Amino acid sequence: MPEADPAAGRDVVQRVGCASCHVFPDISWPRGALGPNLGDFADQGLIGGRVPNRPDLLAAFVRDAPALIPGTTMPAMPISERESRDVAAYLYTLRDR
Amino acid sequence: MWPRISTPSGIVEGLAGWPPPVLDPAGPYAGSVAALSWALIALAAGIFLIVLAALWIALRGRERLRARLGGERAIWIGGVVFPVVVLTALLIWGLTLTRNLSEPAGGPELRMRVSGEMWWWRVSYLDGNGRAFMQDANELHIPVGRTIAIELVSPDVIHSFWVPQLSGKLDMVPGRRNLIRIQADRPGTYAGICAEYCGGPHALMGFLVVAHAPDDYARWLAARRAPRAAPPDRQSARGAALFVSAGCAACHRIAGTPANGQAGPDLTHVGSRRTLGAGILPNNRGTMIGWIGNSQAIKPGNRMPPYTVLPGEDLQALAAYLEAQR
Amino acid sequence: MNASRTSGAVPPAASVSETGFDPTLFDRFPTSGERPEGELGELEHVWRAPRGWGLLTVVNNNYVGIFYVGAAFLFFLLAGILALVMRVQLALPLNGVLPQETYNQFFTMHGTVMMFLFAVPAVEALGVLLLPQMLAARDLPFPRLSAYAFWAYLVGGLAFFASIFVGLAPNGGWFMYPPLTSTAYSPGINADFWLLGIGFIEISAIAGAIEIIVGVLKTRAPGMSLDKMPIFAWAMLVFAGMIIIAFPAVIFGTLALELERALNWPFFDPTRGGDPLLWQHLFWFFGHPEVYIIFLPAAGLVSMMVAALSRTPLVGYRLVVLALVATAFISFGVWAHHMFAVGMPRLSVGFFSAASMAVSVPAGIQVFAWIATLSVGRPRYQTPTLFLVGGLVTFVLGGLTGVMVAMVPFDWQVHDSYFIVAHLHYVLIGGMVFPMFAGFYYWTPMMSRRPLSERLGKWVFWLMFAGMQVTFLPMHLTGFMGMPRRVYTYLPGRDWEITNMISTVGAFMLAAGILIFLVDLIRNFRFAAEGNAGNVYGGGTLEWLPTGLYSTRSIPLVTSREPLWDRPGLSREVEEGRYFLPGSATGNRETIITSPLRAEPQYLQIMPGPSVWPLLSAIFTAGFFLLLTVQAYLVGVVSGLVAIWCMIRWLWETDRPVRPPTADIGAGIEVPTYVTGPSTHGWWAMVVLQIVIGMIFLMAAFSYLYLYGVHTSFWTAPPAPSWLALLLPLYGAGMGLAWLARVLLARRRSTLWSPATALLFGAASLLTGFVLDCLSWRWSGLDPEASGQGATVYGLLAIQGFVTGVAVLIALYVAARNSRGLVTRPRNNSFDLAVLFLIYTGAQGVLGAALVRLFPGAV
Amino acid sequence: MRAWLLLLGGMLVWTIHFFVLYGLGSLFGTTPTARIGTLLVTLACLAANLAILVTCMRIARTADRESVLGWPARLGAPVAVLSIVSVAWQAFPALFT
Repeated sequence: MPEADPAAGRDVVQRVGCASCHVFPDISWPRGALGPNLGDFADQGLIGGRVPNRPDLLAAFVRDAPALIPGTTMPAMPISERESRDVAAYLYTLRDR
Repeated sequence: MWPRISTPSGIVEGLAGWPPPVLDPAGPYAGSVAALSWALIALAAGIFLIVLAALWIALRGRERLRARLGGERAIWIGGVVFPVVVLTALLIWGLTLTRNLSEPAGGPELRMRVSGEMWWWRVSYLDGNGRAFMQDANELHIPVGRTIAIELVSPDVIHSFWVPQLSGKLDMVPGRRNLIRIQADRPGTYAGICAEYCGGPHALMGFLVVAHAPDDYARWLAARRAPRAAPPDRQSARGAALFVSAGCAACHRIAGTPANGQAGPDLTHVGSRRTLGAGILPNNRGTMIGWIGNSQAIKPGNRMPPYTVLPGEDLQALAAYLEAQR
Repeated sequence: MNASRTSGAVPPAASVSETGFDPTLFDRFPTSGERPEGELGELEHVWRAPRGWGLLTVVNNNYVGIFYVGAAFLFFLLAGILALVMRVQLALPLNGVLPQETYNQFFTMHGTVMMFLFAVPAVEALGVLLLPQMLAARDLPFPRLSAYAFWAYLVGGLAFFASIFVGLAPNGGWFMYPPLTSTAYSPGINADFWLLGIGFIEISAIAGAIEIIVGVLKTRAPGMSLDKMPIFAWAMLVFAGMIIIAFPAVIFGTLALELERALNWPFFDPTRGGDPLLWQHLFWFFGHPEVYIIFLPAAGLVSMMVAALSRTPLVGYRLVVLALVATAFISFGVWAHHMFAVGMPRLSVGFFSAASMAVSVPAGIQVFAWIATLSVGRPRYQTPTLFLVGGLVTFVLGGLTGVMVAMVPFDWQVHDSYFIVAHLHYVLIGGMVFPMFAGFYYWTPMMSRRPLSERLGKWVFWLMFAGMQVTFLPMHLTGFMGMPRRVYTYLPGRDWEITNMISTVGAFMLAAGILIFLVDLIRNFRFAAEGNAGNVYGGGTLEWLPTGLYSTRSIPLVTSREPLWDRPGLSREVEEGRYFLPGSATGNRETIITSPLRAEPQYLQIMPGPSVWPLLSAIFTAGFFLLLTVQAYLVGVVSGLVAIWCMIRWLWETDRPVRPPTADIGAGIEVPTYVTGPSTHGWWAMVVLQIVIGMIFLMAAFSYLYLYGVHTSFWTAPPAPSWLALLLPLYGAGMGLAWLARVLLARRRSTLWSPATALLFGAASLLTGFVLDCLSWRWSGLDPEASGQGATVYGLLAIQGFVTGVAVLIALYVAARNSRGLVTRPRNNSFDLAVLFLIYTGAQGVLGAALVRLFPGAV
Repeated sequence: MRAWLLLLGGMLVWTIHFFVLYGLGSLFGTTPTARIGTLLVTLACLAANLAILVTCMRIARTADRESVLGWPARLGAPVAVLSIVSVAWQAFPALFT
């Protein structure tokens, strides 16, 4: 993603506590068990099992998931649009090795 | 790994490592101890250097100096006379300070009660008669410039109440009632933590003290006491119903509703808290859902069971409802 | 000559004799003339060690001592590995190396193993290894007891440690505060494993302490008066005395906690009139002296090595002894400085603050005595010197932070924070671990054909020293930054991650140093009691005499503190048999028993040789506790009974008078070979044991009074005081009959059975008294589960019951010996000791029964 | 026995003083009773220490170096000195706060 910083995205993930629902490979605590493990997120075809895994959609999804997928457990998160792009960039660094 | 370590995570505001909180007091009770600490550090450093110098002389020094050190007289001076003089002075200082710290600073004190429980803090605001007029958890709001006398109790095991910037620590011992005084002289958020090992997730038992300027405090208190509105939207209303039907109310209380459980933290004002899980997570809808859904993955061993069976919409509704409890 | 008669007399100030022994007899040494052929051969034959599997039955201090040191060092390594894993977990915030529950077990085990299975046994082991050599005794006075203590410790310690591999290790922190450790909050058997592990170290520490007290006071080489004792012997004497007073507190504490866990007796439950702080008082009344129990022997080693390496006598010997003695006393007045934050009244905290200041003065005296000694001599920079100086620097820093935390307001801030973690590691590593490593380098040549490597040793030192500082210096800051101890993780954002990462790096440096030490040990350590590398560092004390398994060929006459320096020919003369006991006088293992103040020869002690019974006793004792812990009660009880049987078998062979009744211990000085009464080593040991039991009783009585003071409202009326009219005569009769038995034994007219019968009736009377005592409480309606009063009253009764049981067993044992004609007349040691024990039992019964009925009832 | 009393006398006095003060503090807190009691006990213990010190010094001066009481007395004197300091400190909390 142009002009997005994965490292900043990781900081956002830590700050807002995404890990309280998801497992991230490089965050050792918490390792939330409610949402999907995001260890190989970059290799996934769909977001939330429904939406194509595209950068623009992902950024929108992490900011306001219910708007994109009504009924999802994932709530809207208190982050800015710029931060959502960073987060998306970070998520695309997560690949199964 | 290194570059990431110093990244401020900002999970909880009010946590600062530098300057060290013990030496960066925000009120009189911690202040006099910080002064003592600096004096002790300087004294210890001075004596340590003297001993090192003596050792240097003993091993490498000139004959004449070594002869001075090498006798019983040196032992009497260095090992008896000097320590006795220094220690007598220290003892008197320590005793005087202990007395001053265990007495009221003057002026009317506010009273609170904090109960350390496995592994969170039950907070009660007390009126003039010692009765609780407001319940909360894991967060203490105080006005600056006032002394707060806090009763410390515990219903289960021993915990210890420690806000380094506001005062030293004091244990919460089952069957006893201890009294600690704190005072903040500048507004801010001060981190506290349990300092006595209490099993399981003892490491994750933090809390915050939020000091307001007097006017802000009055406003805050008035807002807290204002009548509570009904759930603002459909989602929250659904959450309110779920709170009772899903069993949350068996352990949690929300004032003005049928929910009156006493086992877990009071959730009357949970939406306004800065943290979840006793000072460990930021408070937003996402973390709230994560916590309700499976807090065991976040704080293993805590007393709240996982609710993975609840569908996403229910979790959303509960979180929305709780977010509105301000 | 009956030595027991003369030793009791009070000597006038100007007297130069303590026992009536004529000091001019000493002028006969060294003797001249040829020693008889074959004398040395017989000595070697008598003291030879069993071979092969028989080595398990060995009791000689050379072997047991080295096993003991090795086992303690093994636990040091194991606990150190735990520490390394914990450091990895803490290197980063929110790290996931150790899950929470495992981490909690790890830090509990690290503390427990380091304190109980490493530090105390290690110094005790050094005592077993070094003391007989330093005192020129042939062995410690109760070699089989040493063997038993060692095996119980090894078997029990290993079983205890194994609990961590199955996730059953204790997790309540090494001081195990209830209520966290009571069944409500620790329902698993993890906490029971802690109580088990501590049980073993209680047994072996007490056994070792008895051994060391009697050894130091009664088996010194002739002429070695108190002022000529090696300073290490002073340190060990003080160490053992402290164990005798301190361990009973933890013995009673663990007993109470186990009774609360197993039988629901509420010693520490505030809802039923118990108090969690009672545990803290009991634990720290033991726990603080414990720190000095570890430090003082190591300080003794330092004093020895500083003098030897500086090639000059210790400056201020008298002041160092003063420091040891003063520390021993004052350290019993500082226990509550671990409790400054529990909310005690400010008078109390000030009170303990004052004592904490006082206890730091003796430490200063020792530090300056060492510096003074270094100034007089010119120490060479060998590995032990480096460890000594490094330890000194480290210890001083720990001592200074110790004075800081003795200041109550300061302690309120840093208590239970990483500042304390730093402080205690500075004191223990600087005060105990570094001196011990210095000792390893210094004394290895005494036990090994090759000394350890000086070249590797420098690496070991610098890595350990630098690692220590890098690990623990930043922790002071971590504490100031607000990090509490015993946290398995921490949140990022407070800069804790920086200091923690530094500490972790340091821990690995420290570990690297220890690893190199192991390499050095493997390459160079070759056990050899004879033909060892010898006096590499030029020490002046008796352990550097040429030795065999029998210790020295002849036992020298001691006329100064560093005999080897002051009498250059001493080694040769000793080797030629020119002093005491140049051979075996009776054909048995034997050593000279001397008087406590001036070490005048009193009699010849016949010592037991190798035996399988101490080993079996230890295994079955361990089995008893282990099986109870895993709740296999029936097998456990059987194992306990077998253990008792093994002990009786072990004792059965002892206390046999030998022919001839007197023996020549050299230069025509004749002493008896069988002596009874208060001057005997057995009598001393029994008195020390009774002090231990008395202290346990005192701790129970303190608990009773303490809980009354805290929760008076729970107290109910005791059984009518008129019960005393029944109980006191019964207890009194038991004591009287025991005393009568001793009188009867001395009278020729009494028949063979009557003294034993009197003893048996005495024991029966004590037993009846105890049973009625119990029944009176049951009938009064007080239940042990009901309240703190119930728990402490029945706790006192449990102690009385245990003592009574032992008394009955002893009476039966002596009666059995009597029936086999093993009880000599007019006096017999086994019989005397049985009488002493019965009298003690009765006295304790009287005090206990009166206390709980008259107070608070009659007040 | 006399030798041990000389040697340990100072510390025995300290022990008695300590536990009597502990008892007084536990029973009477900071009341005037406790303060007066503390003062009296402290004075008595200081006097006892002085007596031990004087005895030790006298014996140390006159006795033969190799006599039974000589060295214990020489050690007992500084023990008593240390005890005087410690006893005085021990009384500070009750007397001055």
